[in-house]
Amino acid sequence: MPLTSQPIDTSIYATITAAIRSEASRLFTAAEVVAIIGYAAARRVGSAQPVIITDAAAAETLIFTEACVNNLAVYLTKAKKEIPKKGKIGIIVKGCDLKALVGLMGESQLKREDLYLIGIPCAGVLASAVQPATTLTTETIASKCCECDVHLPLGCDFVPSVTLPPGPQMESRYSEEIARLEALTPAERWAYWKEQFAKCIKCYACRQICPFCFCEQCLCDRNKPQMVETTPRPAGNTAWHIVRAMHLAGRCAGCAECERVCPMDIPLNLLNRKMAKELKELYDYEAGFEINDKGPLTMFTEKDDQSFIK
Amino acid sequence: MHSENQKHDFEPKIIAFVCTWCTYAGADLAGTSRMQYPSNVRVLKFPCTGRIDPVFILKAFQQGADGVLVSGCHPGDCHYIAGNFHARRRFAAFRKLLEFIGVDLGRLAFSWVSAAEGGKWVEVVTDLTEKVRAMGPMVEFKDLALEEQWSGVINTPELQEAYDAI
Amino acid sequence: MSRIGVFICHCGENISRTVDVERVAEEVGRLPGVAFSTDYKYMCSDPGQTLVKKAIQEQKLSHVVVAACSPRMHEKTFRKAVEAAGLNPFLCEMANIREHCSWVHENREEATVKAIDIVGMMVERVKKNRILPTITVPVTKRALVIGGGIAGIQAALDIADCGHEVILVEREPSIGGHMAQLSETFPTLDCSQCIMTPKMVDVANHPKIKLYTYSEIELVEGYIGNFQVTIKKKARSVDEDKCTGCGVCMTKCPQKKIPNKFDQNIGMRTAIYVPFPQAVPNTPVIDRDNCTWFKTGKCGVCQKVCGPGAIDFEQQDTLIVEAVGAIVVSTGFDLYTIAEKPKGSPIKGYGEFGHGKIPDVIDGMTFERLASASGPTGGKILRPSDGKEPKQIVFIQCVGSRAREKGISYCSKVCCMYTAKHTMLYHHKVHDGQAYVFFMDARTPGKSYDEFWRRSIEEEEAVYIRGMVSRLYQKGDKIVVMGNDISVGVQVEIEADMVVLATAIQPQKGADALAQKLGISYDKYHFYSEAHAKLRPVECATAGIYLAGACQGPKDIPETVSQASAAAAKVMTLFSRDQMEREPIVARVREAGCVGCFACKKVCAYGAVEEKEIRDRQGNLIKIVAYVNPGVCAGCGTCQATCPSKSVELDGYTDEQIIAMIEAL
Amino acid sequence: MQKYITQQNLNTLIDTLIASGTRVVAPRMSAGIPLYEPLDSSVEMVTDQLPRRSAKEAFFPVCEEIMSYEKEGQQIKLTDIDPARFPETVLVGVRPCDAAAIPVLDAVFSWDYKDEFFLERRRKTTVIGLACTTADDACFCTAVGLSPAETRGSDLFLTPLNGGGFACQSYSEKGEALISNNSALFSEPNNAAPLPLAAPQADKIDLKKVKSWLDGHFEDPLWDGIAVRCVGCGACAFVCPACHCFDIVDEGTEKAGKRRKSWDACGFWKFTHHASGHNPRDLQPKRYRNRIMHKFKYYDDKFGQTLCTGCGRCVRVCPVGIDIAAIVEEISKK
Repeated sequence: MPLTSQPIDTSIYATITAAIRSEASRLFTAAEVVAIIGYAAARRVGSAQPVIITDAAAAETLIFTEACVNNLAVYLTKAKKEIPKKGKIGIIVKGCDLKALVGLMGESQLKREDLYLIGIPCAGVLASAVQPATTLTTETIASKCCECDVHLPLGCDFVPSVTLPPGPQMESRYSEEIARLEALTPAERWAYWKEQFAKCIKCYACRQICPFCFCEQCLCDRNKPQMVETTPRPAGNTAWHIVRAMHLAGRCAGCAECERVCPMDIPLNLLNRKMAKELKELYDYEAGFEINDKGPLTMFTEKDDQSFIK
Repeated sequence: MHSENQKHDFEPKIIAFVCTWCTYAGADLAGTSRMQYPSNVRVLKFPCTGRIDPVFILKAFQQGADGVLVSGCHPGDCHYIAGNFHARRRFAAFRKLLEFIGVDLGRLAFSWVSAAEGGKWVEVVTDLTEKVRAMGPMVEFKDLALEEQWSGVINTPELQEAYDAI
Repeated sequence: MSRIGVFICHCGENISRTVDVERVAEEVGRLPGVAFSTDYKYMCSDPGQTLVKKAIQEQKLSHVVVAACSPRMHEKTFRKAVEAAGLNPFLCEMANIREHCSWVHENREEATVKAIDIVGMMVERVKKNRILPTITVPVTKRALVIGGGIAGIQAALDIADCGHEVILVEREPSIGGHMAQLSETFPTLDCSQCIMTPKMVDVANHPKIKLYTYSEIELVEGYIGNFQVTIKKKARSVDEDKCTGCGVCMTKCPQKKIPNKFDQNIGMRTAIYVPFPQAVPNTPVIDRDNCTWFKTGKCGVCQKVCGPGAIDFEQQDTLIVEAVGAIVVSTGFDLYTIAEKPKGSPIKGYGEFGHGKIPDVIDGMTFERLASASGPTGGKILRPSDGKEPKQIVFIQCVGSRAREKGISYCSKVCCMYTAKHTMLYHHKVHDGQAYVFFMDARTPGKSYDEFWRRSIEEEEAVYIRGMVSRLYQKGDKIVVMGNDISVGVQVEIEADMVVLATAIQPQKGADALAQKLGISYDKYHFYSEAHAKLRPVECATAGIYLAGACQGPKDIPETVSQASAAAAKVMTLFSRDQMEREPIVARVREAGCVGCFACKKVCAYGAVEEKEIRDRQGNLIKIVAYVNPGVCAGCGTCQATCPSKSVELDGYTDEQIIAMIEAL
Repeated sequence: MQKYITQQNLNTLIDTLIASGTRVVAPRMSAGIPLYEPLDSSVEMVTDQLPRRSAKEAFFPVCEEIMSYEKEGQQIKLTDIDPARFPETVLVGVRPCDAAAIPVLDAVFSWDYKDEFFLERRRKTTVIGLACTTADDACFCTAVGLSPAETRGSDLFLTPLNGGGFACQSYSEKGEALISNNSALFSEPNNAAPLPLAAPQADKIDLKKVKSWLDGHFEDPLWDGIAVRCVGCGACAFVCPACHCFDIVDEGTEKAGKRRKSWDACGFWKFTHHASGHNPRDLQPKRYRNRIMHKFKYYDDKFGQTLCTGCGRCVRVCPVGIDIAAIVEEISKK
């Protein structure tokens, strides 16, 4: 049952903005970093966009607001060749973003010592569909924030010292929706996803924004052999989303960027959350702040569940 | 044992992905022992279940399979030490995903069949064939393959009917 | 377009009885790319093979599909035939229409339809087959043997006798291992030293064996046929070239009260020492922890008395790099140190049976030293506490072993036999003494083993009590041993003078660290894992590394020696050619697509995946990608299924081939 | 021809057309979002929200089959698509920014090569535009010289009136035919005032000035500055009413398959990836530059038109907040 909309206190974001500006300025002055990946205000009222700044003067453009939805970890992956990786790079991370960075370190894509992590104590950010100039409430908040357990990122180099105000109680949107779908018959679930995937236009925003889709050549772009139909028809769309979810299983850190950026509002993170739930149940695996050498699908134990195997 | 003479309205297409060392050899043994089983199954041989990509299962359904079987060596028997252990995790996860998408897991079977288990091979294949036969054709992926974006539709039967009416 | 030839075999009537082979040939002949299709009564026969070869040449075939029996039966036959006709053998595939079709289906129509599908699948597959050249890997014909016990000695001698150089590395100052410590050996009661020392001397004198004692493996790089091994030669403080082994240094050394590990610490040695008189090499080593010179900077007696001037206090550890093609690991075992729990040990039960507290509770190896003619007591069975001869002696078997709840569930395999031997040795030496044995089961499967065990009871009067000891305590100069004889269901209490524990066999300490250097796997007890428990018991999963002796699991001497010779035979097989050839079913990395996430490396059970730097012409690092060493890859393909971008591909089972087969259906 | 039509009669018109076998495409809710889709009934039509995708797909489908093949033995049989089979369509409730893009697309699809797939659909489609009454701060039709009442591209244009119903103006023979064929549903225009139209906040930009700057700045730090954040997806191009790049792929098996044409986007790394492995637009800023250049320079060079109608969709969907209106404004001030 959705609760009545309640405001979420984001007053600390002003303090955080001031703190990251002065830290950024200090970092450039002390030549500790060559660039900082953060957020800056954009044209539309209340909006924010990712920026990459390279000098102290630009530190004043950095902000943190409820519109700072992006997971900036994507800019550190191999997919982003434009960003030269010479010297230490500072990056602003929310707890959910940090999980992705940690995952990338486990997959040899990043090294901790090459980064300066500026952690954000985060009360939540806006969902994708809303206009940027919206106040953060239990209704307008991103679904991932409703079930967030990492409001405070751990192991960062710098975290603004603010106290997170206690937040209102929130619904567990993903868990509830997954439970609802699980309770349906296979045919009903198929009908649900068929309608959702039919909207897909293969713009690949979900892939491009995902920190873990760092492959230089996506399996789904290949044509020798064509593992997955590339055209945006229902068949190819369904195959693409199944493959995407499978490739992220055990890797996805839950930043929900795929779902946020989908211009067709396909609830993609539901698939990721479902897989996370299964891997938690099967192998007690959860994405976290610890760098793991192996993920749940690149390791095994002899005693793994095989109740499904005859 | 299955009688080949029975006639059915629907003959399911079953695709089996098997490892060469255990299950393929087990199926060979079923042959040398002249055991009988439904002819619906088509076998694809892999060096190891570890080589079997979930995409192959997806592709098999897209190509019209009504049932898919994945079978390899029993735990501890893997010719390649641990390929089947990796496969076990991979497919434990993948079947959950397919189930969530709306695929009836009755159509997707997994088994360990050793080179000595010709009888088990027959049992596994017969069971899956009969089960899928009872479920009827896997229409979901086949229907999907025929669907077009509305804008790409040339003329639907309904439109054709309307034209004819004019 | 491909020109595929399809050859349908009747297999006498085995196939044609249920499959309409003519119809299969006809329908398959219409598949895109098929240029020729025919059927024949026995395709594997000489005329059948000739038919295939002729067709390849006359029809200019590009690929061949033989529809017949299982590829497990005749794939090699037809690939050879195809190769003889000038095609790459990997452009030939078999369609199994016998075991998987004609033999398992009675209905002719169904079987024929299925056969057409099976052949059609293989036609699509073969179109995507690539020419695969046989992989050759150069082989350095030198072997490394790690561990100089009986296993290492046997393996080294066998390989060296075959004419190949062997590097034998031993951690202790002398080779010989545990076998050199034993008094007599079951089931023949040969004197261990009598049969062991000649072999040790053979090693020392063998022109093909290079011996590094007091040395350890520092680093192992490379792969089968091409390993580079860095050996750390610890400073001996004695110049091996100058030392004549006269032993004057040892007689003059003022530090004489150092417990000798070789004698299980019941005998004493000097600070400059050889572990035992028959040591190979017979070059002493200075125990720097106990040497007065190294502790205080004073003394130097040995240096003064050494005629050849071999004593070198300044000697440093040195690193030596050796290139070898194969490695035999024979690091042996250690006994479960029940007296004291090693740090971090997951095993429970330490401190039981008063071991370590009651001086006359000893382990089996200590008993061996007491019984040994060259031991600290000169072969007399005397109690460590007061040097008296024990008149009542209790042996307790399965101490540690087979105790799942305490952490060791395996059987140590040799204890039943050596305890029987101990009762005999005891009876031979203490005629009026009585030996009791507490045991769970007597496990004596081995040639003449059960007879030996029975002799200990029937002729040597040992009393076997089936049951475990429940309590043991010191009472005056006696040790009271209480237990339950479960065969008669009565409580037993023995006032013993001495107790001998048959403690469990464990791998050497540091076995895990060595395994990590070698890239081989081990079980939860740190015993090394063989590639296949039944069919490849002496090979590691990592190609080019072989196992011998108790490092792989508890073993007695005959079994150890057999395995050592088997490992040597494997090494010699590898060394029989200058180049190692292998089937080219291996994984290859498409470097352009690889992003270096190393998921492949994480799932590779063989350690075949390495990291490779890609640099531009200026030498700048562009990226680090995976590289699959074709000499090491076993061809399972787990890496490919795991690779998100499919940038690693298993030749012979590529995605293209598999997708083509699925699409053919 | 100017007429008046009530909301009820508009619905009747739609239902009559559907009943007669004409495909009526209008904004409707589809799995939670508004999209231009064929209606089953007039009640499905929603006009208060801008559809997530533009109306271009009525002429330029997301994905369409252009040919099929079958192989048997050594023979290959090819079957072409006959554009004559495309259905008669009426597009209803098209936003002025979407409708205005249609004639812009006409230019490229009827240039040296006449794209019959596009042109035949164009011939068979009547476009009924609808004046726009709501705008958000992503809308910028006014900046590119259009307006919420822009009639360009519409065969018939509806303006919602105070008190209900629509003023209805035809701009083509197709529009007039639609009125005359259903004349009972239309009445003479009345004097009711139109509802207040949307008022996007964007000021008119001097597009000539933008073009002249682009003419001289193929290489410019601006590209790196704005496009370094671009992640290279195709969302902007796919929701754009004017972007028209497509890919052609063969899909199927060895035995049979189809050749399909589907939307493509210059933001994709693969878009200019050569078979040799070389990619002239190897980095994202080069790809983003192409997007701006194509819209405000190349298309102008070639056809004298701007490839942007200010619908603001790309601004709304961009995963990283790239704002084409802000960029063009910045260029215009240089």
